[in-house]
Amino acid sequence: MDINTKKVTKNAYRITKQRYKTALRVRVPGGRLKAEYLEILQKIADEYGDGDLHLTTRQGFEITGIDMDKIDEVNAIIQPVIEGLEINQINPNTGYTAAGTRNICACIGNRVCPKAQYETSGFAKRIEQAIFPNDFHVKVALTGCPNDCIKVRMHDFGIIGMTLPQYDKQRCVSCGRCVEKCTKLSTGALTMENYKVTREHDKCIGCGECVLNCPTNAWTRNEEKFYRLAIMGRTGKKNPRLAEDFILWIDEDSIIKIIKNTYDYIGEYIDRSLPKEHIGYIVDRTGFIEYKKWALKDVELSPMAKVASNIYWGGIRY
Amino acid sequence: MDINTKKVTKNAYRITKQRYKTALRVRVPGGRLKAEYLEILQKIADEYGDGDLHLTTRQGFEITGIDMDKIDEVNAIIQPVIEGLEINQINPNTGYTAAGTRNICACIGNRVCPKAQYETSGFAKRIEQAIFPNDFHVKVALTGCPNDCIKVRMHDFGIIGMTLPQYDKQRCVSCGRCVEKCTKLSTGALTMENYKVTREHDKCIGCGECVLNCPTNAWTRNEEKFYRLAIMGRTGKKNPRLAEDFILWIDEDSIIKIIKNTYDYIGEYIDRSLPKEHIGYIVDRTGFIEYKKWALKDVELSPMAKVASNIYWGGIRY
Amino acid sequence: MIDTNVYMPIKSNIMEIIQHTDVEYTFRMAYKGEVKPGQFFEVSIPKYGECPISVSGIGEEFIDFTIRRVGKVTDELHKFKVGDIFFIRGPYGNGFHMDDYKNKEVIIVAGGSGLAPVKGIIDIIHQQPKDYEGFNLLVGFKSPDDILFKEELKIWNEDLKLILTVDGAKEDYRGKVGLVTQYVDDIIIKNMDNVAIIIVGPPMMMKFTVEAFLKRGVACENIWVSYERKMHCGIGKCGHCRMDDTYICLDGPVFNFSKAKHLYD
Amino acid sequence: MIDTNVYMPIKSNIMEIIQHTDVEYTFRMAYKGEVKPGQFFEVSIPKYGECPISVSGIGEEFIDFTIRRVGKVTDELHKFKVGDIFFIRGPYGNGFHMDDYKNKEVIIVAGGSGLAPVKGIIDIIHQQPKDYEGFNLLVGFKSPDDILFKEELKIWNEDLKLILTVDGAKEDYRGKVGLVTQYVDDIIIKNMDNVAIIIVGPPMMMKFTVEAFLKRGVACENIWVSYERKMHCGIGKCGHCRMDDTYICLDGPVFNFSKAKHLYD
Amino acid sequence: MKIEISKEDFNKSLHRLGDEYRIYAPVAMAYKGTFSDTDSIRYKEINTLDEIEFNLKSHFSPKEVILPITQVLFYFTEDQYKEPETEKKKLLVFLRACDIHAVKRMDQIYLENGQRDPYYQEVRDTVKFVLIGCEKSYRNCFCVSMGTNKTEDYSLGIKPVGDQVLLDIKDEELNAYFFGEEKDFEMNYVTSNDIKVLIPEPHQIAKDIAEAPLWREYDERCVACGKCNFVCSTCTCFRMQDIFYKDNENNGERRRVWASCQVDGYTDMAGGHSFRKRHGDRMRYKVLHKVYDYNKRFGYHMCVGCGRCDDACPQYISFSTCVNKLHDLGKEER
Amino acid sequence: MKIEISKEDFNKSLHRLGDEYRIYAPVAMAYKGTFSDTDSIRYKEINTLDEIEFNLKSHFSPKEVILPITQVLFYFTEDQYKEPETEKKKLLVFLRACDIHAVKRMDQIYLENGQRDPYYQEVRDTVKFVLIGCEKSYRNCFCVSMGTNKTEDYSLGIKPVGDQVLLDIKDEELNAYFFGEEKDFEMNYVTSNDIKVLIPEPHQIAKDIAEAPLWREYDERCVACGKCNFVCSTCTCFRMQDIFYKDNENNGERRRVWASCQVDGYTDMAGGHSFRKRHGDRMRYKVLHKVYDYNKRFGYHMCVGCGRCDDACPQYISFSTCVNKLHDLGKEER
Repeated sequence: MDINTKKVTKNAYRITKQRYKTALRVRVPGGRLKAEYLEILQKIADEYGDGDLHLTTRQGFEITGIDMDKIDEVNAIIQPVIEGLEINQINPNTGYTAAGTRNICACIGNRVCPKAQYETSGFAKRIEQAIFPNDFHVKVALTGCPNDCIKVRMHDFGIIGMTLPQYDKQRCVSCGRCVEKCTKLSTGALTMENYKVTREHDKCIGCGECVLNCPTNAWTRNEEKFYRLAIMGRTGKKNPRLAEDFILWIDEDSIIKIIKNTYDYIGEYIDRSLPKEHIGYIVDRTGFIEYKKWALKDVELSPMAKVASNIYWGGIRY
Repeated sequence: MDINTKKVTKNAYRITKQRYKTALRVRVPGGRLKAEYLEILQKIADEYGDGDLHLTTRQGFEITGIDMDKIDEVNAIIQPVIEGLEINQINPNTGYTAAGTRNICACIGNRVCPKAQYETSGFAKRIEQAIFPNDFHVKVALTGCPNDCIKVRMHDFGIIGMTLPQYDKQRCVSCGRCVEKCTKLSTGALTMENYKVTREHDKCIGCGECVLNCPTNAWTRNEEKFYRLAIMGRTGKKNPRLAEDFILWIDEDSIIKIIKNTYDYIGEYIDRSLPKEHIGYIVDRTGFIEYKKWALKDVELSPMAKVASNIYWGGIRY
Repeated sequence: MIDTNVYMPIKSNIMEIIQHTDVEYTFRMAYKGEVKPGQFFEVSIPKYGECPISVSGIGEEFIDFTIRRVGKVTDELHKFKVGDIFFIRGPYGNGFHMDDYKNKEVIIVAGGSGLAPVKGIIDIIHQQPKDYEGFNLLVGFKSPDDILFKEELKIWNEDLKLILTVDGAKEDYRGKVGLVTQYVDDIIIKNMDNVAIIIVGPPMMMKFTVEAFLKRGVACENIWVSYERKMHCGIGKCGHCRMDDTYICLDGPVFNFSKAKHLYD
Repeated sequence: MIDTNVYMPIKSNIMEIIQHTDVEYTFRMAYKGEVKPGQFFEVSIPKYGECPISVSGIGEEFIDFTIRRVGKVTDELHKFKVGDIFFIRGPYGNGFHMDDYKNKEVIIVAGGSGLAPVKGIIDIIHQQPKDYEGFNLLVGFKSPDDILFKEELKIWNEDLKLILTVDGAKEDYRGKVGLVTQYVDDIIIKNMDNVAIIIVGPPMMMKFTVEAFLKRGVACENIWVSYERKMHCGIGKCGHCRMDDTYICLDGPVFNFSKAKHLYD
Repeated sequence: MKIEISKEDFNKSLHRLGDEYRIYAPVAMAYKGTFSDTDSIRYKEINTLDEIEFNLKSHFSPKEVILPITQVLFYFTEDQYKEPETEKKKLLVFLRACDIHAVKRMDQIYLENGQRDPYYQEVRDTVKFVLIGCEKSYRNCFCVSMGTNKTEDYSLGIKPVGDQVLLDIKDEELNAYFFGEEKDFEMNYVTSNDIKVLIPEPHQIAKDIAEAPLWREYDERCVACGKCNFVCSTCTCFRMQDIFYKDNENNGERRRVWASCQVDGYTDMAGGHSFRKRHGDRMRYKVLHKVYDYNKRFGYHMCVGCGRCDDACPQYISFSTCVNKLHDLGKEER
Repeated sequence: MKIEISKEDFNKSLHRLGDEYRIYAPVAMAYKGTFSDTDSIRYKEINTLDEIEFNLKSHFSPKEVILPITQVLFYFTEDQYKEPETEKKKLLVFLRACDIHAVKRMDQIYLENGQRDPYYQEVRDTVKFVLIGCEKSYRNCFCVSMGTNKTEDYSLGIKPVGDQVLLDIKDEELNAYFFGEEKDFEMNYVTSNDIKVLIPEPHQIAKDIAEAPLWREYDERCVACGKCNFVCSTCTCFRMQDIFYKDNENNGERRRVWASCQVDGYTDMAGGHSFRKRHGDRMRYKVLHKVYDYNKRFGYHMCVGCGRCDDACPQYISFSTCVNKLHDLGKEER
């Protein structure tokens, strides 16, 4: 059997340890799916795979033990899932079109989680529509709040919900709960002065604990959605590192534009001699300042947005 | 309806944003499950939930939109999954016994992935058996190799597979592939000298790229399994940080013993006035040295193991 | 605004300031009007706040407030000098009905600043001892440095049966040492049915002192206490001083113990 | 070990060293035995290695190696002095059959160090020009500094039809400039059927020079080339010099172009 | 007088009323809920009928209209006390039966428990109530158990039906504003709730109820956030606050703000002593006030059964469940 | 002579043979595979039958036994050349039919293409082959297409059956070691493979085959790791290496080690020029050697169809598929 491994992996199948067996990675953008699709996954696992599934590290299912020569058949069966999850696909019944840009992950977000500032899966799908399919190796993750359950700080683009708390001092009863919670759970951006609360904007990470804990609705959320965009975090052998803040209080459209711009930047700078070069290493090569120039091209940030003038990544170096 | 939220959450149900609706978190230790269980999840989602599932950030399914007064019924239905996944449970048909210690996550490991050094799900299950059920908030993750797809460096215990490469210089043809791969993909621990390869042990992270890429099997793996144990990484509002290396070239049994010891340490030092104190913050309070004393109690490390004398965590501070 | 604003205080001149300890002073304020021992005023300094203070002395044209520095308002008050003005509204509460104690063996047990609200009663009894079958005064302070009304205590010590004790003191202290409860049994009660016991002080001191007298066989009805709670308004609105169906500011702070024993926080 | 080890080299004395450029020297080595121009030896220094070197001069009791410093062995060789010893094994390969060129119009085109393997032929023709219908020598080097065999070239220039060119030079250089291919048409060929053209040099130079002659109408059969490849063993084992079914070390390095044109890497 | 008018005409009337009245009603304020992308339904000045949230129970009660959360008592100019300007407009408040009953509880404290509160009195004198009938009982409501499901004590009853509005005008003064066809109708009110509360008779409450193990459950569960008090239509506690203006230290003000018996600091006395540190004791203090202590003092229950405390508790502690437990305890002890 | 002996007796014989022979056979070496927790099946000195992996195809061929991966040619003591000591024992190698055919290819190069290689000759003179018959064809095998599925060229044929071992002793010398009952049997060999390879006739290979677009596919796919060469039983290229000993610079050695025409550096010449930079060209160089060039020179195909190159390629490049493509190309061009 002669197999073009690059085509296989691009098609979201893996070259596994077991020769001539592959594994299909069914990605679920934003992590949310209708239960009815489980039936299809089960069918593939039982009829084509080894009956097992692995829940991937990026919110997907990896159906293991599929014979490589069954890829076309499996692609036909998985089609309703691809369609149902609104995956951008170029040719129907041929499976995934590309697997370079990884599944866009999202914590459960504000459909369920009280801490979340926005509907993460929905935003994930918007980004999905904007950037898929794409061969460049880019990882995007969205988290509803700075608790960061999805670990966006190990992604190329980490999107963290921020709320801009609104304070109605007439409603404040000086109970001090917001100050206490902000101090204990968050960054201590609130202080009580003259029985009313002062918020230090530069310290505030927009976590919303003040709103969540205010018993009188003196603290409420802004109608506008804001985000913290942290970039170029990564795991890996050489230099695992945390994503660092690029833009605070950024809006949704600007984030999408920046990610799209980043693909242009990659196209310009990627070292095509390597099997795949991750965006973080490209930025290491060109320097952040060059990246920033590309990323912010034609991006119109609101006056609220605060852009890092430079970023110095840390992390562990081996 | 009067609900003891602590009991609900301990039972692995969530207090959601939508009042009187809960969500069941079905955790899959090590991420691997038989496809047949999907049927049960689908049933719960369709009959009790809102028909949707969310793939959690820790390799589980969150079945959303369940009425809180249906918890007992759902617990009965989910029982085969709990049993099938060999979850330690105190009373059958009462759902999960505790949800404090989080699902033990694992990348797909060496059942499938060529890069993995060990069977991650199996080791995950061993740890599961040793520490569950438990209310203390501890996060453990296992990754097959230092590529760290599961992002163990954002966990309290990050277990990274390491192989101790064995070099048969008679088989080496000086093709230089191992040196090239080690330099480009890994830490550059290999150098070519007199047409044969020298490995700098302190630089070697045991990723196995040399073995994977050696065309003659001059590089092979040791039969013994080794691990890198990195500890006290975390996400969060105040100080997201990477787990730092605690012990290199550690064995499986010692890891389990250390984790168990850590629970004793938590029992001794946790601040019970807080809703839940994460282990990382306890270590912040007592200092690493005190933690280390507890963690290594009665642990018999092999001479290979290299223990950090002290750890200074970094990360971002807000 | 409506005609009478019950929250509006009146100005009062400081006539005299007596320092008891480092942190406790008695302010003698110009005041005309009927006031009973045990009643309290809301004493206020604009922009600093109000606090309920019992009257510790009552004269024709003055009232005394013995004030401990424990917060924003009282800290500020202690900067004031004779001739300065501050604001008061009151009197509030029921105070002690002297009629209840007439012709009885009166025993007053005061702990710390609890001496202030009963000082008016002591003064009355001290002035007209004949109206009472007997009078015992048992006063406790934390330490010798905390003793209030030292001058008065000297005089009372000469004229009255006074036991003065401190919870603790340096070795060279020559007075009595120990909690007031230790001295309850030293007080001679001639007729258990004709005794009137007034107990004022910190909550724990009151609780145990009451118990000590009950143990000696004194009936609830013969014990009076004065409760201190956080009274923001003094007029039954703010709710803070409520204990079950009782508002301390309206219905107290002085209670016969037969009532008080049913009050719970 | 078996009786004869073909990998075992023999010692050879350095009789003379002639420096051509900064990095190119000719070593005259003591050697007796039959050697043809175009053949090569594996020259070796223990612990440094072996490398295939063409003979650039052949005498009764010597052979010349013109060696460019390009690696471990040659770097080391260049440290050697007259009287020092190094090791050689050979000769390998077929070399040039002078019979093929007898009574023909011989044209030799050499590029850079490609002059070395043909120098033996030039010497022969130079010595016995009557045996040939004519002789043209076209030699190219990268720059004036790279010119090899300067002394010989001077002599040849007097006795033979020589075109010496360099790819590039500073403005004050007074010799010819340009690739050898530019000068191919300057060579007069009297009889296309009786011409023998020998082309040796870098792969690209050979390719285009051959093309230039073919274009002029020279038949493949009248062209000879010498190919250089990486020859580890020299004896048809190591495989590196193989081109399709041909081993350069065994079947070459000299090929008539009618054969060579079918060789592909 | 009962009439029917069109929504359009009603809005015109509202507009005219606006000259004299500030009109408050429950409004679903988008994005203002505790959780992201949720509404907060609370009282707000309105101009038209459509702004009013008729279908859902408001999260906060109308008490904040007549008893502001923060209310300045005095402005200080150096040492002078100056009362705030009197509000010139009257108030019209849309609210439900239980909330009208709750006003009676506020009146009890502010007007009748000791001296009259002049600030409250001033507002109270100008306020007129518009009853929103309840078509259905909401989750956690137990007004029927408390007898607060129905009221006649309103100036105007309103019943929107399609594009029409039925009005029951009881306050003559309002006749001048609304002109429509007379039409008889009954105001909606609920006659039963899903939640039924049995309140122990006073004698069923043991003297040592404070010691009952019942409360201990809440030590752990209650987080003492005070939401139950702040959403309650009958809680009336406040605290006083004096401040300097940061911009001019010579001036300042004295305010009162709502207080909660559940929140830390409620019982703190100068000097540091405080009572009811255990959250279960605070729960007991609150619960008994609503269904026992208040009744003992004033002869009727404080709680009106709106269930907002249950709606609001982040720990899902149910007041009604607790009262029923109290009742069961009373039965056991009988 | 064909005999049957018990495994036990066979092992005893092996033991005795061990005095004179080093015995090599394919062994499944646990944990030594490319991937973790996998075996590597390759040649190793053995003592008993049970150590031999009979059921699977070895990953590496037996060629490493007779043509060591690293082989010292000379030891240098200062400037002296010293040949290594001669190995005293003879060799007995267990292998399959295709691999025996492969030995002929090695012989061709090392003994007949130019001068004889003395190092190879020395080993070759002492080696005897034990044929392991093939019960079945393995994945990627195409020996039948290459005519290498069967051989008679062995000293001993072995066929383990249950606890017995059937032996076909062809080398008289070995008769002295094995004593059993005579029993006739046939050695196993496969008569068909799943993979069939059609090899173009020499005339079907176009002269400009190097320019065929076919190869370009491999430019991208092939990673030039050389595994196909190193596992191949017929690849024989080597390179020479001279070294100083790190411990004593005066001494050193000259070795030869296997080389691969797929790996970078294979064609590098002193001075920097190199050929076949494109991986597809290297693929072409290898493929044509196996089924065209070698045949042109020696009259039979180099490839023996063991399929190890296909087994080993990390990029799943199939040699046999490529040869078939080449064949199809030849057909098209006819």
